[in-house]
Amino acid sequence: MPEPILTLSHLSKSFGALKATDDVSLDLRPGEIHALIGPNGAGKSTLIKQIAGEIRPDSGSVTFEGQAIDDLGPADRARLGLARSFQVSSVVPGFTVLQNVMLAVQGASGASFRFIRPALSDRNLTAPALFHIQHSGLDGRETVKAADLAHGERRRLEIAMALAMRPRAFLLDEPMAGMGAEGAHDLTAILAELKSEAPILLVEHDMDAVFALADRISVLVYGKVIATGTVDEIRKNPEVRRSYLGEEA
Amino acid sequence: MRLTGALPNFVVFAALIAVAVIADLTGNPYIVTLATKVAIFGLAGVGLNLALGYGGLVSFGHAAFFGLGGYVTAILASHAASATPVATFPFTMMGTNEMLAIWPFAILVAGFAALVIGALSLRTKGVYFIMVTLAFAQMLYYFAISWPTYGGEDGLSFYVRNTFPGANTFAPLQFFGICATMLAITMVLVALLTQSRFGLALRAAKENETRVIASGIKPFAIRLTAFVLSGMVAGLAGALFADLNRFVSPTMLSWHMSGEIIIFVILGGVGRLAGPIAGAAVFITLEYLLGPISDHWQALLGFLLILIVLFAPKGLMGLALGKRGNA
Amino acid sequence: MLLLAEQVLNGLQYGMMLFLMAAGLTLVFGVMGLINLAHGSLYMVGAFACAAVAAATGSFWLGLAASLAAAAALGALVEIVVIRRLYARDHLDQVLATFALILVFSEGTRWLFGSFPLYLSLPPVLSGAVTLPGGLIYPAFRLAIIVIGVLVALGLFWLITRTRLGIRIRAGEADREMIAALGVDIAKLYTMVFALGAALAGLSGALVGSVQSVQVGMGEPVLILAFVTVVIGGIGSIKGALIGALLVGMTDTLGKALLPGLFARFMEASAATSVGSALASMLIYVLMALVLIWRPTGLYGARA
Amino acid sequence: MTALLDLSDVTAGYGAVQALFGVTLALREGEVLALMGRNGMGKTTTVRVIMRMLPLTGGTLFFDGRDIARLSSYRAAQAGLGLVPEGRRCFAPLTVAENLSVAARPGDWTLPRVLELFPRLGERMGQAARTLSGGEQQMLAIGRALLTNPRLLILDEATEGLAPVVRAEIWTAIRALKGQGVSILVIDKSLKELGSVADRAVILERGQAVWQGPMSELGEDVVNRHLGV
Amino acid sequence: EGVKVGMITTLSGGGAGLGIDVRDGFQLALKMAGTSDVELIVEDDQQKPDIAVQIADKMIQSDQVDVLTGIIWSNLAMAVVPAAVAQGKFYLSPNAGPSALAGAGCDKNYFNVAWQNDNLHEAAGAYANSAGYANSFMLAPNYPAGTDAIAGYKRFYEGAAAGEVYTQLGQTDYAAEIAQIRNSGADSVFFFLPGGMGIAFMKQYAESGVDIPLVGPAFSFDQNILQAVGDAALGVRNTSQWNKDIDNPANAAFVEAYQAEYGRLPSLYSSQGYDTANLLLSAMAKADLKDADAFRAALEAADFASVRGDFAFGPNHHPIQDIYVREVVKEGDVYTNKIIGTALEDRGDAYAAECKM
Ligand SMILES: Nc1ncnc2c1ncn2[C@@H]1O[C@H](COP(=O)(O)OP(=O)(O)OP(=O)(O)O)[C@@H](O)[C@H]1O
Ligand SMILES: Nc1ncnc2c1ncn2[C@@H]1O[C@H](COP(=O)(O)OP(=O)(O)OP(=O)(O)O)[C@@H](O)[C@H]1O
Ligand SMILES: [Mg+2]
Ligand SMILES: [Mg+2]
Repeated sequence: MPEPILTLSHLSKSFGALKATDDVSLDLRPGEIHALIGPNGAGKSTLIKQIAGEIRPDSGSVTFEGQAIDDLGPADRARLGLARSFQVSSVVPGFTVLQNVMLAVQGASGASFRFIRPALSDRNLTAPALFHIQHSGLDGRETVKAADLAHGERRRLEIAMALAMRPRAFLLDEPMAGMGAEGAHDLTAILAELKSEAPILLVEHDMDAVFALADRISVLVYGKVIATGTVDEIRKNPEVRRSYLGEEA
Repeated sequence: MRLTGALPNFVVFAALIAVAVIADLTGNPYIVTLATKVAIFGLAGVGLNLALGYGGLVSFGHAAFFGLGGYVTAILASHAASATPVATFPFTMMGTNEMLAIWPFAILVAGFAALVIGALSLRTKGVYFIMVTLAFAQMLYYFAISWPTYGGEDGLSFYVRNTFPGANTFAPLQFFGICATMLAITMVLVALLTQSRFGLALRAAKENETRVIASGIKPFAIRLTAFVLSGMVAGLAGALFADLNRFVSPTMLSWHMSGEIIIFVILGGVGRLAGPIAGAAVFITLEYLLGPISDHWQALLGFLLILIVLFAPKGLMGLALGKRGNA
Repeated sequence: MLLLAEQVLNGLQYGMMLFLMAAGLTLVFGVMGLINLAHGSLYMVGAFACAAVAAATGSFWLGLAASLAAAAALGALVEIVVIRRLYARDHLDQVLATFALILVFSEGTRWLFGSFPLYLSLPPVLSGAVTLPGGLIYPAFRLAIIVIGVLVALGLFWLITRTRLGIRIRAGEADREMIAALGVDIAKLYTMVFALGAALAGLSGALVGSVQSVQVGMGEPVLILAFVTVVIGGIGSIKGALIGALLVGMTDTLGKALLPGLFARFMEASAATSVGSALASMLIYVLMALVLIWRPTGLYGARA
Repeated sequence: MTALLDLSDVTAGYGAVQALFGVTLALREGEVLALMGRNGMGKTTTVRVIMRMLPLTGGTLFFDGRDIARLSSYRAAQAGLGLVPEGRRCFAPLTVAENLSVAARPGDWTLPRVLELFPRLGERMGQAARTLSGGEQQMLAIGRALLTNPRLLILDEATEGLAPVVRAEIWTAIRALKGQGVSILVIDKSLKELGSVADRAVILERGQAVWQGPMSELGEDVVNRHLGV
Repeated sequence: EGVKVGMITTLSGGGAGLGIDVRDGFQLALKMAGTSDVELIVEDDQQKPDIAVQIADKMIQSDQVDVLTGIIWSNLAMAVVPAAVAQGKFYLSPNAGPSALAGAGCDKNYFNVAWQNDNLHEAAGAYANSAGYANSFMLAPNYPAGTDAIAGYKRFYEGAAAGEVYTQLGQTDYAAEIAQIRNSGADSVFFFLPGGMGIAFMKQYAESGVDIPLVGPAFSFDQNILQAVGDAALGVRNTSQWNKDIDNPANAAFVEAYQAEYGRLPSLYSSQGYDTANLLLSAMAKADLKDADAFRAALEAADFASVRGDFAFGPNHHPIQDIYVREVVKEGDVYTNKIIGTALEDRGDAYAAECKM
């Protein structure tokens, strides 16, 4: 079994009396999609935020490529190669689609203190950006401001930006949401291809996508991992069916 | 695409030059002085705009940097006049009358102040940032008022304008030329800066900090850099303003001054390169034209400003440019 | 010892006065999220209205009513004609517009009332001094200000957190379009609340103006002080504004009273007074800077 | 029978960009109408026009026989339109309780009923909406709209981000609402669920209604052509 | 041939009242003289030093005025005057008299027709002695004019200091200071708090129940301010070089004409504007401005009927004049002052010796 790229050990975070994540340990291995599912408010996004460094866990630690990253801030973690997408699209509204993706490329490249050369004529930024725009089905929309995009288009932009960072691991928080049937379908294909480049920790409520994509699934309920296993194992788990899937599976 | 973006800025700048030159030719030195004032406040505004317009850092304390630039100028000049040293420790430093020697000092002092104030203030955001920067400027202001060495509230005169190689700085048009040149250089630099990678990160941080961080860029460093550069430009403007009046006083440090520069920026159009120049020009022209009409000209000015806000949502430059993108 | 007690009381009282001056701003700026630089002007309008009506009728109380009415009416007018068009805009447009309003109001007032200060004095019930338990002689109006300040604080607190109006206004601040789409006439509410904020500014103008001076420009220092108070306390929090005000009042008063003496211990007397007083004038700004560096959203402001 | 909601040849846009190029649709009292279309085709724009959040540049808009094209948003809402907007738009600094009560109007839906539908919200009453999880915010947005007791409920991707169990409950609730005679305009990506609830569907493409008809007639070819699945 | 006069003064904002009075007094004198030889240009400095400098530049460069006047505030005067006189213009000050311009920084073309800034404070000190005060509490804002005020007071005052407090410029609440006064054991309070500061202080002082007598310079007791202070000012002694009841024909004519023209009583500032104009007219009658030396000599002679009585220039072109003690009284409905004595006679100023010209 290959060494995990990302390991969470015993992460806990409370908000007042509420334990949003409660002693969570999991890992993400090269080449896999590890899906994280669970009821609303189970603590999935909170966990992503702790991995990305936006929230400090109360206890526990995160190891990334063999290095403990607990003392790093979110920007440093991103620079190390942990790219995340947001559950609620978080793009730069006043920027065009192209500029948004360029920003992601620039961030990953690490060179932001260049003052003279216009960014728009910097092929090191524009070429990868245009590639990822096309890849995410936004071609033709490069010069539209992000604020003027339809909801689903903005979701695609969110994905394009994560891809453009060419990270070592992805943290995707509900990437399918708002995409529409067609979009979800396209994205499923993209992610299936992407996982060989970098493994993906996928938070998602779209079970069709999860069951189609996931190599492993962990189920989070009230902040605790109640089960981890393959698609089939999870599908059959009665506790998961009751508290999460309902009639569906 | 870039050319159409630059053109309006060029037009505004050219118009300012034209006004000054024509006024000089037709024997209206005062109009030249007003044009100089527009250039200087325009410069301060272009500096502030770097922080405020592109970085979203609404500094209500830029008078601090403007005033420091002014005080550095006046202190060096007055010591040169009295041939006394400015400081004897750690080394003896004499005053000077050379603008080219004064400016680097003014810019450095302002930049250093901006570094300190910025590093502390940037912990806060939005209105809180407005108020902390105000607080620091007010501290300097009250200090200047009550510190007797350089005149306190009375201010400090140095009677003759500082010199510039090859120019007669006392001739209004020549002094205007110096100010306009500094303005032009700064505008070009700021234009480049805002389109650069740095500018991309800066503008992104204004609109969505979380995204910038998630992209691996630390907004604090970006913002602090912008703030310091912005303070340095304001310091240079302050140095020029001191020379325009041959006099500095704590009013240069007061919140009214900060407010005035902000008003010029907003009036001209936030985040528009030539916006502050347009804003300063219109404001100063209105002051000049309305003054003689009535003792209550400020009310008229107020009404006109309200009309401008209501009908020119993106400032004067926005009005002139119509719906086109940000220049 | 009595002196120190008196100075502490003065600090409290000054804090209450600041709270009163900032109360309208707490509502308009803190709760509605509107940067209203004309707050000081509304304060001035209240004072002038009170002075004019009190002079004409001989009754301070009628003047006080007039100050509320005049400031509220002007506030409503301003909201409908100018401010309303700016909610959807950048905050900075509000800065420019309300700055312009300062010019209009100041010169308008000067045009109506002339350039000289007006007479406005307290009614007999509030004037003179009373002896407090412990032998402290204290001006009656200062005690009155404490009482009125507490009442205003309670009223505002109740309004903002306990009434549906308050909830709606805060919702409107968060997402104006959405609250309208839920069937709330937010425009009308905003006008009302802005007018209420203006009325509070006017009220404090009349009350405070009657023990200070009623003149054009009286609103300017108030503007800055009010913003300082609201921001130290944390935007949107009435409790914060109250505590911020008391803190500023205490710091300012005790700073003035104690600093020169403190410096005199290790400095030559005249230098000590001037350094001490210079520092005392900066003190509230030092306080604000420290508070905000320590807590970037003020004492009770919402944390991100 | 006249329609409860009637759009005819509606055009609208954002500044210079036109987004709707003549949308015509009608929704009858008591009906559930599905509004479908790919990303960016104008569904939300249509909703914004109906809610009077965006002006019409042409066409007519009637609700309950009344011309509401010129009404302001709050009046349209008071006339009986209730919205669960795209992207939730909860009032971030307000608590859950405040969000729910802010615009509540008396009627069938009361706070206890909403909390029964979403027990999760009951646990979080005092918490600021800003700190809720995505799904909790979605529940809040739905609850908030229900409490205005609308005659026509508009759900713009109301099930986005909800866990499967909760999603199923929402559909159950929609059926119940329909049973009570509430009319519903629903946008959702789940064809399966829409098929079981909606009476009719309208498909938008580039700002125009390119297909409309009873849900039962929505064939695979139409879906493939216009929804791209 | 005529003389072109540029008046830079404060006509808008909170300090406008002073500038308006100076301007009105000046214009009244011109009108009464019936002369058309003086062309007067008035501009508003908004009480901002940089604006004042720019207006001065304009008046000198574009309007080519011969004489400048009008500035109210010391800091504005310091910004404008040195540069203006260096360019050979005459400057006649109707109000501000900062020490720098009276001493080392004096100039042959600078004339002050009001007072050296310390004068009224000095007179207050002298009065305190004569009133038998031996333990004064002193209060002034923390800026140069404030420190000068207390220094000026102490120049003549011989008693002890019960306390010396510098307040913040623009401060409006004086509870802390009044508490200090109450506890200081002082027998008198000297204060210099111009404008709104003084109004606020006096009202609060009156409410505080402290009854230690106040003295101060005329600025807080001027005609236009007194109405705003009301009863709180009654009985307070203050020092001034002018009052409307000074008994001389020039003053009587002035007071009457001023009321007729503007419908209000003249203020200290009105009188200073009026005297400034009359000084100018007197010099114009004697010499041609083209001949600067002759004109200067004519100004130095100060051969005009000052409304304050005897008036002469000292070696530094600052007044030598009597300074009176006034008391605030109520005449009918109007609060005003009446002279109750003379504090200093033929007082020049403390800086004349430093002036080399
Ligand atoms: N700052 C906070 N203060 C208090 N409670 C919080 C805070 N942030 C999150 N919570 C609570 O923590 C719980 C976990 O939230 P989280 O966003 O991680 O859920 P989630 O699993 O992502 O749910 P969803 O699928 O609905 O997005 C929720 O109940 C939420 O209300
Ligand atoms: N605020 C806006 N400014 C300018 N254009 C906009 C704006 N909002 C939407 N648009 C544009 O209008 C068109 C229709 O958008 P709309 O939001 O109605 O689509 P939608 O069908 O709801 O899509 P989605 O499924 O992604 O939510 C799109 O091309 C979009 O880019
Ligand atoms: Mg989540
Ligand atoms: Mg949509």
